[in-house]
Amino acid sequence: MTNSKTNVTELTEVTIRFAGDSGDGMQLTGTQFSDNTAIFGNDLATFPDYPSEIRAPAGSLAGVSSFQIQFSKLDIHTPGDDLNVLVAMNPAALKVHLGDVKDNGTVIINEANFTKKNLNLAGYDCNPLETDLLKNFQTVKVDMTKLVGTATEDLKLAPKLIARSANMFALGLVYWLYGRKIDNTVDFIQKKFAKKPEIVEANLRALKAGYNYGNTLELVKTTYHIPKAKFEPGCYRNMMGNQALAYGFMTAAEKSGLELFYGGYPITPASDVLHYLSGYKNMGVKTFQAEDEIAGVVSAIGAAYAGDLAITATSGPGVALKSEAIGLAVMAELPLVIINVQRGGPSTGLPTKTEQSDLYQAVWGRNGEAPCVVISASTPADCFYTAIEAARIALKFMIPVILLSDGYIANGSEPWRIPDVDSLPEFENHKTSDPDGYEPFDHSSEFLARPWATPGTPGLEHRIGGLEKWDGAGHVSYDPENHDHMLRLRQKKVDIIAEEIPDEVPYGEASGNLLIISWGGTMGSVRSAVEHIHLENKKVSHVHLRHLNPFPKNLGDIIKRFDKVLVPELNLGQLATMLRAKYLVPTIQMNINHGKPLKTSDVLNKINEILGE
Amino acid sequence: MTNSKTNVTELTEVTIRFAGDSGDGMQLTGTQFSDNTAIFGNDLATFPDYPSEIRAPAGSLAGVSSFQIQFSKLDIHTPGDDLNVLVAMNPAALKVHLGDVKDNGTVIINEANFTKKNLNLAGYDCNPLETDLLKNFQTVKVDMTKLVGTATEDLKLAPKLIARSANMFALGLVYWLYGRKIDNTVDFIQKKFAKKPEIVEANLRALKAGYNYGNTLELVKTTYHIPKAKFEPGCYRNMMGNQALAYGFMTAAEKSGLELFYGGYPITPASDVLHYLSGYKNMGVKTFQAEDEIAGVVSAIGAAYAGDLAITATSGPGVALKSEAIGLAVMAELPLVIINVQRGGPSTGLPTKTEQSDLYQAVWGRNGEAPCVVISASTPADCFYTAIEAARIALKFMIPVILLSDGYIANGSEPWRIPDVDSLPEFENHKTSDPDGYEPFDHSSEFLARPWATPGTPGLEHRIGGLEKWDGAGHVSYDPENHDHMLRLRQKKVDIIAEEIPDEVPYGEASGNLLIISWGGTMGSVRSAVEHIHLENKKVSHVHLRHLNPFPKNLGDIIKRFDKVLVPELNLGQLATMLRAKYLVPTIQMNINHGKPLKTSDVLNKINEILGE
Amino acid sequence: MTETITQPIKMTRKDFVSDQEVRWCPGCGDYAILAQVQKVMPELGVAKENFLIVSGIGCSSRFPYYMDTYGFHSIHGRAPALASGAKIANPELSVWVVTGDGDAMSIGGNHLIHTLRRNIDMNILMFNNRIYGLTKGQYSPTSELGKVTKSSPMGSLDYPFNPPALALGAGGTFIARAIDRDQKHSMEMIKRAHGHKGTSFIEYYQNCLIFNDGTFSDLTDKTTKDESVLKLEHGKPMVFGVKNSKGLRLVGSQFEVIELNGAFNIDDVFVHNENDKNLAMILSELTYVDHLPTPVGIFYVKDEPTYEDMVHSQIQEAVSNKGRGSLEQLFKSSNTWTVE
Amino acid sequence: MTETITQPIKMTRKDFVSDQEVRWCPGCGDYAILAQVQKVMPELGVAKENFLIVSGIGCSSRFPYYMDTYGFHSIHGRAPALASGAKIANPELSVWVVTGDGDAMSIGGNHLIHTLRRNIDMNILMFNNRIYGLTKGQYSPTSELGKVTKSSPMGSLDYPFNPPALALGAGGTFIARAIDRDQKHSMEMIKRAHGHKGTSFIEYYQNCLIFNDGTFSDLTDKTTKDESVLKLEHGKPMVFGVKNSKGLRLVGSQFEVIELNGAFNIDDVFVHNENDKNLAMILSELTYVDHLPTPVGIFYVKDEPTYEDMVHSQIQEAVSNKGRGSLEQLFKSSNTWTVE
Ligand SMILES: Cc1ncc(C[n+]2csc(CCOP(=O)(O)OP(=O)(O)O)c2C)c(N)n1
Ligand SMILES: Cc1ncc(C[n+]2csc(CCOP(=O)(O)OP(=O)(O)O)c2C)c(N)n1
Ligand code: SF4
Ligand code: SF4
Ligand SMILES: [Mg+2]
Ligand SMILES: [Mg+2]
Repeated sequence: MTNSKTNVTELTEVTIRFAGDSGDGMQLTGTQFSDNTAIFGNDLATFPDYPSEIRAPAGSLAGVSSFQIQFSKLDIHTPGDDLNVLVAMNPAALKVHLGDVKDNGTVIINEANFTKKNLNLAGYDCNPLETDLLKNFQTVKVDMTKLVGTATEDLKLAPKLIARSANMFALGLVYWLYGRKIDNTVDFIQKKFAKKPEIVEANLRALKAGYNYGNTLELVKTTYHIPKAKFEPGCYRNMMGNQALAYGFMTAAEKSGLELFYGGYPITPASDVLHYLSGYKNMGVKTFQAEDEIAGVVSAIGAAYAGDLAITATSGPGVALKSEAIGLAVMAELPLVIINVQRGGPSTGLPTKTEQSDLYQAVWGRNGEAPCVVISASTPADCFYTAIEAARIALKFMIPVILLSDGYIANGSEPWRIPDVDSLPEFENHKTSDPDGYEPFDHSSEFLARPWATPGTPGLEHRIGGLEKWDGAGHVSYDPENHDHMLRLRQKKVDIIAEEIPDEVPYGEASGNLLIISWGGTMGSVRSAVEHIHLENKKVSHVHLRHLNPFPKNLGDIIKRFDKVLVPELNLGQLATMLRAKYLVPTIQMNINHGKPLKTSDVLNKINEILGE
Repeated sequence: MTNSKTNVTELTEVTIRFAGDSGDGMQLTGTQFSDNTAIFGNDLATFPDYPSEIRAPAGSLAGVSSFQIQFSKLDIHTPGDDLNVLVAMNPAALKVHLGDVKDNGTVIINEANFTKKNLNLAGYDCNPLETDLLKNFQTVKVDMTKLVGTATEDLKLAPKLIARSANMFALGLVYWLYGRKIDNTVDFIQKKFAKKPEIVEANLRALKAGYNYGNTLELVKTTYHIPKAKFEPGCYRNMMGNQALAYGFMTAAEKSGLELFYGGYPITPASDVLHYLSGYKNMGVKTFQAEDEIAGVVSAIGAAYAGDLAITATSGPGVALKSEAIGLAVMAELPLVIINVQRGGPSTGLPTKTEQSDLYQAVWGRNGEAPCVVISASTPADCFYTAIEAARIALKFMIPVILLSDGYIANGSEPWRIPDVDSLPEFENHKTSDPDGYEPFDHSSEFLARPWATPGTPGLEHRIGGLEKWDGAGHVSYDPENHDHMLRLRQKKVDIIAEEIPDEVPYGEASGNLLIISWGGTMGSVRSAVEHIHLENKKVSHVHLRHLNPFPKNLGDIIKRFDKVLVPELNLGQLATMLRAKYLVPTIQMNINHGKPLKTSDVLNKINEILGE
Repeated sequence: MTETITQPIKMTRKDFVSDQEVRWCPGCGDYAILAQVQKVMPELGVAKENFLIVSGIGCSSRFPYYMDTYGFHSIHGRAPALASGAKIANPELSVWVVTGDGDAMSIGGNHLIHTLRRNIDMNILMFNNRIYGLTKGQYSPTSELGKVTKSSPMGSLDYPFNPPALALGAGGTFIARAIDRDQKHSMEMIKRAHGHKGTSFIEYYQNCLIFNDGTFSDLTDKTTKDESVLKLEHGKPMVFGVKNSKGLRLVGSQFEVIELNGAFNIDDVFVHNENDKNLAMILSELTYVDHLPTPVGIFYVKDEPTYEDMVHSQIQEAVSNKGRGSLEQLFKSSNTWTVE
Repeated sequence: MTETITQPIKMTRKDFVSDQEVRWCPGCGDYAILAQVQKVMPELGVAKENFLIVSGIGCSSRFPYYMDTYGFHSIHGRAPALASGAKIANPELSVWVVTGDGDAMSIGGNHLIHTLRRNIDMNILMFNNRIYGLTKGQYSPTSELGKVTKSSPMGSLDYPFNPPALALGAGGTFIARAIDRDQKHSMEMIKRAHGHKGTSFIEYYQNCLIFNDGTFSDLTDKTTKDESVLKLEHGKPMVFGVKNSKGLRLVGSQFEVIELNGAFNIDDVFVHNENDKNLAMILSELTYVDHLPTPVGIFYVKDEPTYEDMVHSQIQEAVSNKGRGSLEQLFKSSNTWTVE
């Protein structure tokens, strides 16, 4: 399909960012590109980045919305650091993102929006298209809006609709640049706007116009080919982090034979968990949009007592509000999952940006000795398995589990190999209906889980609550020895989980000069950096923790086998503090708090700095 | 006054516990005894212990109320471990407390209440006064109720009133036993019940009857004399912990020229701070009993913004609820003191019992990187100075401060040397009214404190809030570098306080075999144990921390000079975790969670165990 | 979705008495209410294991410990939210909330009003002693202005809530008032609350002997109660006073007392209609009016679908429209591609 | 204790415009309200530095950034509590709360009702767009039943709050309703709210163009508004409709529409009395009734001492009874003894 005069260069991987005004449809454009790329067969990872404001003024810096994707013929772990291609639909988008484009990278610009007003709004004194600001880049300037107008002339569309379709022009152009077919997107447009034929037509013409523009005008000398990646055989789809959480919990509910109850209050970036779940009423999911976070978690505690698989999702400020009630769940020894999709703090902080700064809160943020299990997800698709693991632990150990995700993986996406439903494990739980010898706080089972007698079960009537309880019978007790015993017992309930989770196996050699320990959404960047450094035969290994409380039981042994330990985090050193306290190991910290995912190159630089010392 | 046939033995120190039913007036009896003892001139410390239930059934174990006092001719630090004297007004009191009496100690019993019903309620199968349960003790059995009845025969009192006056009989008896005068208590009774002459008379007669009973009946062979302690010259009074907090903050307000605002919601054991403060309207104190803990702290934040010295007090569950708002105060950089009078956790836990388990919460219990200053009080009177220190730091550094007290010191009392008002330091604050170059988040002052421009000041209009702010101008900023900078700046605001607080000086030698590091209400027990061990010339030193975040800057150096570090705490090792994380020092933990103050003897045993290893 | 009757054996009060020692102050009004509930429950035709009693924190909130049913003594103020979760999870349960004026109206006010508006089927018994009992006597949101307590030595400065008015304002569908000392009437109220499908709210006047003794003595003392209590009965004229010698009539938007011996007779008296919300609101305003009697009984009832029934019908509807979802389907619900 | 006027120079709207770029969606109703407030404030006779605007979190809660006054953009739901503290601390301030239907009535419901009952002098402007704007479109506690949103794809199941009814039930002393599009009337409401000493609550209907466009179009569209809006005016008969051709009359406890052209005339129409709480409650019930008009204007006003004034009078009283306390006195306020 490619014009004969254009060369095709094969590349391993490419990073593209679509950027424009919030009204320019960049999220949709990006999602289309990534769906298409996935279906083509590349490995990929995406990172959408919204403005915090609802519709900040059109053309303003605050209103810029972007969507980044890295795709590759190899296994990749992040949406990429620097950009091969930037699509900038207006001056503000150029201003915000140009700094991330690689030297000699491609910058595709919709000239139509480089009006005086927009230049002003973006803070450009003079038009960058007329200066040599772009001289180090391959710049493709197109008046997309005008060309869409021409392509749709006969339809007599409203100028607004024409302007809004420019994103499809850009998408078509990029499809052409990477030798992709447009069929999927054509399908999508037809379905999505089925009820509005005018919009379908406008979008399709724009898409094709963009594609053909590249094809016919010898816009650039080379197009690129990124061969398919080698995937494990199977059926794949794209998966976003919050969606994967919802899927994971629905799976856990089915596999445990329980009904799923979600109680929660909307908050960015966790709200989508509620949105997804509320769409699956036909799977029996009960969603309760509560009046606040407290009612969210407390209703879930009520549902857990009543026998459902109960979860709540929020972000850091919401966890703060829930912390008293989480203590109640600890005391009541009920299965419960609290999801924290972390965002930039403290306080309201940077609500739409990513961060990993709620680990302290998860582990230590309650009154009294109130140990909870804490686990974390590391990629969008991993959210699915982390959700299942959280539910499994909560049910098996009769204990509240805090699941940490973050804004980056919540909204990011990657291909997900759809598991065989039957291969997913069934779940144990401790429901009981046998009054014989029943005691509500009987801890004689292997992992100290108490029996789960739910209201409605004849003969097991009992009372629970937040006051200290007598081990076994479960009645209120002020007995000094019993209190000490129960505090230790609740701590032990967490600690012995370490016996039951798999040992950690470092990526890389079992001993060496440097061990990198990370957790959560930084997984991809760290792993990529370590893969790079392995090419240089350096003795650097990587442990990425899913389990944060308790730690895997062999973590201390692993640490001992390395000269140095580096802990990169998007906070001021929270995991580092935990490791220091537990293993008395000096840690090298790497803390970057830009509200953005960690960059592979930053990790690489840090590794080199340490090894060079 | 003492009967000639009775010997008088001189003792260094004595521990007495008054115990009876909640309705028996044990708190009043104990308070009277300690006031009297204080005025006599002994050093003393007290520990009241209430039942958690409002009026648990009369005679039940749950309804036992007690008041313990240790008094001495020497400097003492605790209300004592084991008892020289137990006054048991009923079988339940005997049952609960007998185990704490020393061998050969004195047990004074009101026989009148050893009825079948009461014995049953206490779970005694047979009357202990008729078995040899008490054979190792000097037992004084008196039918106090009957004797009070006889002494008041002519008054024709209601039997209920007679029974209620038995406590004064017991008090009289104990006064006699320790050669004390009854005048103070006579005064007190006359004032307290001035409006009820019948009660005055009943109580006075009971008091005297008790005193004379001892005097005339040669009840015991010996009475005791505990000589006056050597106090620093000055004017003294008794002081309770929560009272001292109230006094401290009123002092801080006067000394800083600010008005005091208290916003809070009642919770045991913190409510008394509100009760005390609400009684001082004539000192301009504004108390706001809010609808919940959140409104309590948030109203205080509003008052702080408006220019008051603003405080809130609660206990652990309340801090949990406040934690989101404390993050706001961190972000807004406002002066604010959050008092946590700790109680047994987790959740509702043991609400009337003492514990030190909210340290993690204070230091780490918020979303995002939200560092607060954390300090703690160590004795009832020390609460006064800790309150002043909290206010001083909050105002000087424009920062929220968490002040940790606990149920033990909150309700305990000790003599307090009344300071010379003029000698108490004046306070700085950062109020400003100068629009010239004013920026709301100007951090150019020495200790990074921002200016405090309060509403009502012309020309300084500005907006603050919980979103990340641009350093200096203070407007909302999503700038990545600025965010990282501000996170570190807020952390630094806490860290540099270490430069400004005094270096720690260990009690004992500067180096040695064992360093004990403690904090909060365990101060007395640890210090007593160390004093004991010094008598054996052992190289044990003690650091008792007031400042927990930041630590005093020389703490790391001190630690290095000892072979071992012991950290005794009423939790599962929270300070130990902090020390391990910060100094990478192995700690020996001593964790006892009985809902009671630490015992000197337990510390002593632990020291000997460590030294003997 | 109705409570199933699985237990044909006749139960008695004893079946609802737990093995825990009751720990309220001797003479506390809570004892009377406990007895009333224990007497009514066996008669409701609900299997014992289907009762769930949820409470917050306070003297009143110790209630579940004394009932031999499922019980949850939760945290301060949160009982309605916990009960909501339990009821949505298992609509077969007969859910009861026992709470205090502080628990329900101070820290828990938000959950209370939201539960009322959602009309989740549960029975909320709010023991209103107009004081914080458990924390030893601070004024509560229902304490009268000027109340001298530990935290208000010069008198409290908060205007009190009027519980039925608040509950009506929040959209409650069953609002009633009972008095601890009037056993027969209270038991009637409990039964009616149970019978109402939706959130039932009973403001239960309860005497706190220790910290607020006698607040309701006007309404309970033999000598005064006839004059001060107006018993609301559906379809009956609003009469009160010794030998029902007085009545209320509505003039414009205001109630007036009329004496039924001369100029006025029973036909001039306004007839109570428990389904008239406007009337209920006007009646609720009598709570603090000195010269008018205090209404007890049912202010308002309205039948409306409950929240949890709607949740479950949506689920049924979704299943019948789309079929019961499977994981297989779920996983493949978007574009997929296959790698061989 | 009244707001002092220290600034004789005449201020204009511009004096209240901050240097921050306004960041609401183009066409959002918030712009109109901002303009109205900026126009009214210079006329209130309050020195600019004495204005304090407190908000929670939500689109609406960004309001303080755009006002060149003291401002506090606090946390979700807590604005009334923060404003209470500030007002008690400094009663000279003119305190305003700007909040949304989610901020004020969902997470913040408890602070709202408690502030209303305490009657702390502040003006609460609740921008009711019946949706969560900032979090991109979930239903709110004022959304109508059955609303399809991101979190309720099959329709919401919560019955909505009726804000004036809730505020009245909570004991509010100034309850009004305004509409973003009616500038003149809204400015009048703002002025009246300011004039009221105590907590003023204005439910401000506000159009959210993006997530809930047109919810109030009946009340704002030229063609329908006359028929659907009832403007409450104290002492005036309740007429509405094209050329005021209709009126309301009270029959028993219920309102009825009457046509003023035949059988009925203006004298049959009920006259609004903004000091009649019973009337206000009945009027508030019209909010969701299809065949009756929606009242806007002042439902209810009552003069009552404010909380903060009582706080400060207690302080004055204590000082005049006992004398201004000193630390010296305080320290020696119990038994003391001297060691030489
Ligand atoms: C989070 C939290 N805040 C405060 C408390 C302390 N507290 C327990 S019960 C109570 C009020 C009790 O009053 P009410 O609900 O009227 O119950 P009553 O004791 O009068 O029956 C308070 C303030 C608590 N337990 N938890
Ligand atoms: C503790 C907390 N919970 C949740 C949120 C998320 N949140 C922010 S604003 C909002 C609701 C906004 O709705 P509304 O108050 O009606 O304001 P609007 O945006 O419609 O003006 C929510 C749920 C938050 N910021 N903080
Ligand atoms: S304090 Fe009052 S409410 Fe509580 S148990 Fe005692 S009498 Fe009852
Ligand atoms: S989302 Fe709605 S309320 Fe928010 S700014 Fe946009 S139009 Fe206004
Ligand atoms: Mg109460
Ligand atoms: Mg809204």
